[in-house]
Amino acid sequence: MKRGKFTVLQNKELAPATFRMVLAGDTEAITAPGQFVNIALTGKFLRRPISVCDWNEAQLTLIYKVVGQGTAQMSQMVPGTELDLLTGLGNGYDLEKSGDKPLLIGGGVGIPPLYALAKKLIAQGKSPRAILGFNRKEEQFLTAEFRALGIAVSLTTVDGSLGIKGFVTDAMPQTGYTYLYTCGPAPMLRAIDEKAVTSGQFSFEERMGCGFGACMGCTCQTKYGSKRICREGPVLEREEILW
Amino acid sequence: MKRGKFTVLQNKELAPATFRMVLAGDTEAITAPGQFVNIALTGKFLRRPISVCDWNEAQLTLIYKVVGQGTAQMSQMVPGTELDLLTGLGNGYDLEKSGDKPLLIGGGVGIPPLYALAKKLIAQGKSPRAILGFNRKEEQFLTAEFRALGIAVSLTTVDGSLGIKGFVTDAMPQTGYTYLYTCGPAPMLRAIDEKAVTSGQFSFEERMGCGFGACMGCTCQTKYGSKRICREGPVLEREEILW
Amino acid sequence: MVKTAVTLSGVLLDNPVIPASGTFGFGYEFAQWYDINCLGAISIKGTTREPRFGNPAPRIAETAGGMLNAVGLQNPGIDRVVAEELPKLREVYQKPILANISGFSLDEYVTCCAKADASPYTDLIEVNVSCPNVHHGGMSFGTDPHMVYDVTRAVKEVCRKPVYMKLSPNVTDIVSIAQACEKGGADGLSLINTLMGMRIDLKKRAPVLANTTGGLSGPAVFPVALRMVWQVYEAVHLPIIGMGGIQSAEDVLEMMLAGATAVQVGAANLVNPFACQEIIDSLPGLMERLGIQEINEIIGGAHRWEKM
Amino acid sequence: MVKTAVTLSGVLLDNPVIPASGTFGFGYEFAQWYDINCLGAISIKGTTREPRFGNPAPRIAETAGGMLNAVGLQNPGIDRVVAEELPKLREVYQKPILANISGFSLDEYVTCCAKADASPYTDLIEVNVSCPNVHHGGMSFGTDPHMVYDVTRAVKEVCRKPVYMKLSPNVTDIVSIAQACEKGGADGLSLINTLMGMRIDLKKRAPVLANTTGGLSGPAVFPVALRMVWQVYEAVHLPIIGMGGIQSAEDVLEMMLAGATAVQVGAANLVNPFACQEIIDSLPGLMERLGIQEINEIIGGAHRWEKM
Ligand SMILES: Cc1cc2nc3c(=O)[nH]c(=O)nc-3n(C[C@H](O)[C@H](O)[C@H](O)COP(=O)(O)OP(=O)(O)OC[C@H]3O[C@@H](n4cnc5c(N)ncnc54)[C@H](O)[C@@H]3O)c2cc1C
Ligand SMILES: Cc1cc2nc3c(=O)[nH]c(=O)nc-3n(C[C@H](O)[C@H](O)[C@H](O)COP(=O)(O)OP(=O)(O)OC[C@H]3O[C@@H](n4cnc5c(N)ncnc54)[C@H](O)[C@@H]3O)c2cc1C
Ligand SMILES: Cc1cc2nc3c(=O)[nH]c(=O)nc-3n(C[C@H](O)[C@H](O)[C@H](O)COP(=O)(O)O)c2cc1C
Ligand SMILES: Cc1cc2nc3c(=O)[nH]c(=O)nc-3n(C[C@H](O)[C@H](O)[C@H](O)COP(=O)(O)O)c2cc1C
Ligand code: FES
Ligand code: FES
Repeated sequence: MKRGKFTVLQNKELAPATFRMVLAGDTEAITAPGQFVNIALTGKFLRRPISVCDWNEAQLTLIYKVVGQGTAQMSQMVPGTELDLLTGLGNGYDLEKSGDKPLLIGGGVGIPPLYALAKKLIAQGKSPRAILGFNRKEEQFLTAEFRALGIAVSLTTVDGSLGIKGFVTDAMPQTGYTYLYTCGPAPMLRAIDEKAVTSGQFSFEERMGCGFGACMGCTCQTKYGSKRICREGPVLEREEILW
Repeated sequence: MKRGKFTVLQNKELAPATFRMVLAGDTEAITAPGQFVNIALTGKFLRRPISVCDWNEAQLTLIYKVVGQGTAQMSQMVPGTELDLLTGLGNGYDLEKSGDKPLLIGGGVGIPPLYALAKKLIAQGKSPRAILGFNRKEEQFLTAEFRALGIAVSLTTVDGSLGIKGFVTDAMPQTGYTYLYTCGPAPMLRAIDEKAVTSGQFSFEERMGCGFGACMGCTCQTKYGSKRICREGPVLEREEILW
Repeated sequence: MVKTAVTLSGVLLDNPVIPASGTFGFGYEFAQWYDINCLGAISIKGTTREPRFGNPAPRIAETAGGMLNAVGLQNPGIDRVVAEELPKLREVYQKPILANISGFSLDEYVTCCAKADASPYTDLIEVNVSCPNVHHGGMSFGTDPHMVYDVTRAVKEVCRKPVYMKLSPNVTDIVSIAQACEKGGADGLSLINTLMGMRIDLKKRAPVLANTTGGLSGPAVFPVALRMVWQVYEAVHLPIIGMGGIQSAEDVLEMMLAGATAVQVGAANLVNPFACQEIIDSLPGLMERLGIQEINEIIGGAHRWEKM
Repeated sequence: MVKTAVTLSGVLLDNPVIPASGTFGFGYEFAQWYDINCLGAISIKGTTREPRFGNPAPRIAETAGGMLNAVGLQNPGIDRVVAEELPKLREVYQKPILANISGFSLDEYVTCCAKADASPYTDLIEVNVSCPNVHHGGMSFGTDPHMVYDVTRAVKEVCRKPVYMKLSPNVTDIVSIAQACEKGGADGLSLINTLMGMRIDLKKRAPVLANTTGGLSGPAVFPVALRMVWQVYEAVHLPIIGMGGIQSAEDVLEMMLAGATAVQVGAANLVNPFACQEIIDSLPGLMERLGIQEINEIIGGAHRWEKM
């Protein structure tokens, strides 16, 4: 965990109300895909938690959706804007458990953290495949980047305007994958859990006070006691989750 | 009274912690020297009242001293910054009463509004003279501009490093002026009142809620009833003031 | 077209937005900024029997997300308000007027309310039992259920127009105070007035306000106001005018979901003279985005969710 | 060199800055951010007799200039705190520790405080009679002078270490509560805990917090906290730990001028993990600029000005 100043390099609308922000700064504290940063915004008391979509030694990429005042403020930022970030927050996904053919399932703005995960898995010689779900064709983002990784990508849209009509679960195979990594809205996670045939890791969201384990604001119950989404999470093991 | 967006054209340190800010925008509501503007600042609930030092159809000049967080924030603003101002606030000085040889006395950041006043008086064919008081030489500002108007200017400094050693009252003539216009800290105003031999107008400061007459936050007692510094003031007639 | 009209005890408002007492003068001065007939209603500056200068200066201090005021009920007295200020307001404004009344004794409340009630220009009497700035009287009426009950009953006897009791948030149990008003026959409630606060000047090492303490208002108090409206709505069957930190159409709807029938906007008018107009202008669009056709339907709406 | 040391009932603090209970965990986790031995003291997470999960999520909501929390006293119970958490803290931290204790019955307070008092690692017992999130107990102890008096007396009987009662701001008359603590034998007071507030989610038309209401803290409440410290300082002869919205060295001095001997910093730690360290670092420079040589001299300083 680190606090640092970051500079906006790029802030681009990828799909309606969905933006990619590239930031330059010290990324040393980021150790695993699925971790998040917590962003201080002028005039807002609490920071905004956003998953790391991708990073290297000097830059990190976020993809966020405008849902309220804070993300609206972010969407207006021009290159050169300085931001105060806490980085390296949360546990992130555990790559060791993936097996050979892990399945990555993301819905909407749950997709971004799976991108860095896919890259790392490939680098480790694994053959991940991905199912990415959107509401409709116009809302798609990051699909080309996923395909450019050379992996199999299935798309679903609720209205059928792109890929398979329906939810991500409608594209889930009955078998053929070794492990599951997923991130997205809570009802999606739950539906996936019902259909899943392997073990896996699920990434959760919760309203946060601090984002680094100090306030007990984000605690949830698991089979193995209470866990802080910001610290022992956001990624939980399928086996421990109390739905 | 108007609300409008203004753009910072210049923001320059004239003396330690004393800045001149030139703003472009609609100045139509400004009708008299001695009026003020009320500036909205990000993250501050109340606006900051600052006297108009000078203005034309498209620009206005403010001179302000950094005394707290709001003015510190202003001092960091770069050209191009947009500000939300209420303009044309307060009564301002009444030029009609000046007589031929009005005396203008300003102390510290009470000096700025007298500059536009001097210009207007000269334009009306009057012969104003000015006494400007500072703590020490390094803190002087606007003195060259006053001299450039071609009027007699006496300077005082508390430590004697420039002009007459002492307070503005030490430079006040016993006679020879037709009217008095003054602005500065309350103790200075009071000392001037004690030495003054003509009628005159005194400009006051008070903590303000609105700056435009709505809240009764700035009311003071006068001989003729209560007056709002932001509306019936900031300029009061010598005769009505209750010291 | 969405519908924004609401009714306060028979008084029809085009929309639920009312500038709050003490932040809008006697109204007519805002006519310089915009046509004030767009307002749901106006609550005029708090009025007492005698003219009052109020507290010495400084009366204002800034706080994070809000402000303190210790104006201390400066007003020209009820007779001049009725004879001069209200007619002056009527010249530029034809919508409902709330007369906001304060007092230092039961007797003063009764006299003032009767006079306000008799004016042809008033539509509703808002009785402030909560001003925290006045040392002898104001505060104590609003913090003791028995005294609030007494004031309510006495005032109701002399008023034909609806009487709304305006309550102080500086109490352990707002519900018991609200219930005392209901028992006393109040037609409705206004809540909240300001929270008692203070600031100290570090350079002078002295309180900023000449009066030492003042009333906190502005967005900082919004969550406290919302909670009190919520609690009172659960326990009392009277219409509520909700206020405290409202700055946007979003805040209006949040307050109404908590249980308010209408709202007042206070400190926001001081930093943005167009605040009420802007809120009213953005209300229909926000309602459409949230799928609200009829604003009346959301009053107390968040309580019904809870029960689902 | 200016002097920043203060003393709380015999407990010496290098400086008056203490992270507030519930915002600093059990302390050791902040050792990852900076050397926490720079702190004046630490107030640990509120502890109860039994382990508690706390309230369901969401527990956090944002407000203008502050936040709401409805954590609901999540903690591992006093036995584990004494056996595990305090020793773990001591490994990285050698300065004073305030044990913050909550309870749902007189008996629970007594048991917990006795255990906390017996730990070699605690220096001061801070008794929270004010948590607004727990339905049966917490709130009521802190809002009734008689109950506060009973808790104070009972706890004092089992503690050798100084006992500070932590009070709720959700009361009509904070002074009468403080006086009850004094009468009960308290060594000092901590004020304030959080103000009760709420927020509503416009899209869901439901309260944001699963618990409906929560405790408001952060800069928004600073003026209310300052006012209560001021009032209590005037009426009670006990040292006060002042808190509520402190974010800067300026706020620390303002709180001390109002009457606090030391201060706690709460919500600020959550948005800036370095908050306490930064405040402590900037305190000497600010004192020099204001001509304060000895921080002790300004405690209650703004009252003395008034009397000049
Ligand atoms: C670990 C984690 C990772 C996340 N990653 C992403 C991401 O990669 N891309 C993305 O678009 N969004 C992500 N989110 C959700 C994102 O944090 C919220 O959309 C954002 O905080 C909304 O802020 P706002 O001011 O626009 O909304 P507002 O509703 O105005 O925010 C009000 C308050 O609620 C909080 N809040 C609102 N929605 C959420 C939410 N869904 N989760 C947590 N807090 C919330 C805000 O942080 C703020 O404190 C993530 C959330 C968490 C907890
Ligand atoms: C009519 C009028 C004209 C003024 N003209 C000038 C000018 O031309 N140049 C200049 O440098 N200053 C002027 N001032 C003073 C200026 O308004 C304050 O210095 C400024 O508001 C301080 O803000 P701050 O945030 O830096 O200080 P802080 O002390 O942090 O401000 C806290 C609060 O106190 C208020 N406040 C603090 N000092 C004053 C003060 N002296 N008068 C009124 N409110 C105050 C602030 O507005 C704010 O609400 C004028 C004041 C008034 C009332
Ligand atoms: C400057 C000022 C003056 C006020 N005067 C009165 C008053 O005379 N009578 C009254 O009932 N309330 C008065 N109030 C309280 C407001 O009407 C309102 O209840 C309170 O400010 C909360 O709303 P807000 O947060 O939107 O300002 C005053 C508030 C302010 C800021
Ligand atoms: C997340 C959170 C948890 C808290 N938990 C406790 C607690 O367990 N015991 C307690 O006495 N106070 C608790 N408090 C109250 C704080 O200690 C403090 O009194 C209050 O937040 C005011 O200070 P602040 O405005 O600086 O946050 C908690 C506050 C927050 C924000
Ligand atoms: S958000 Fe504070 S502990 Fe998780
Ligand atoms: S500042 Fe509001 S009336 Fe003058």
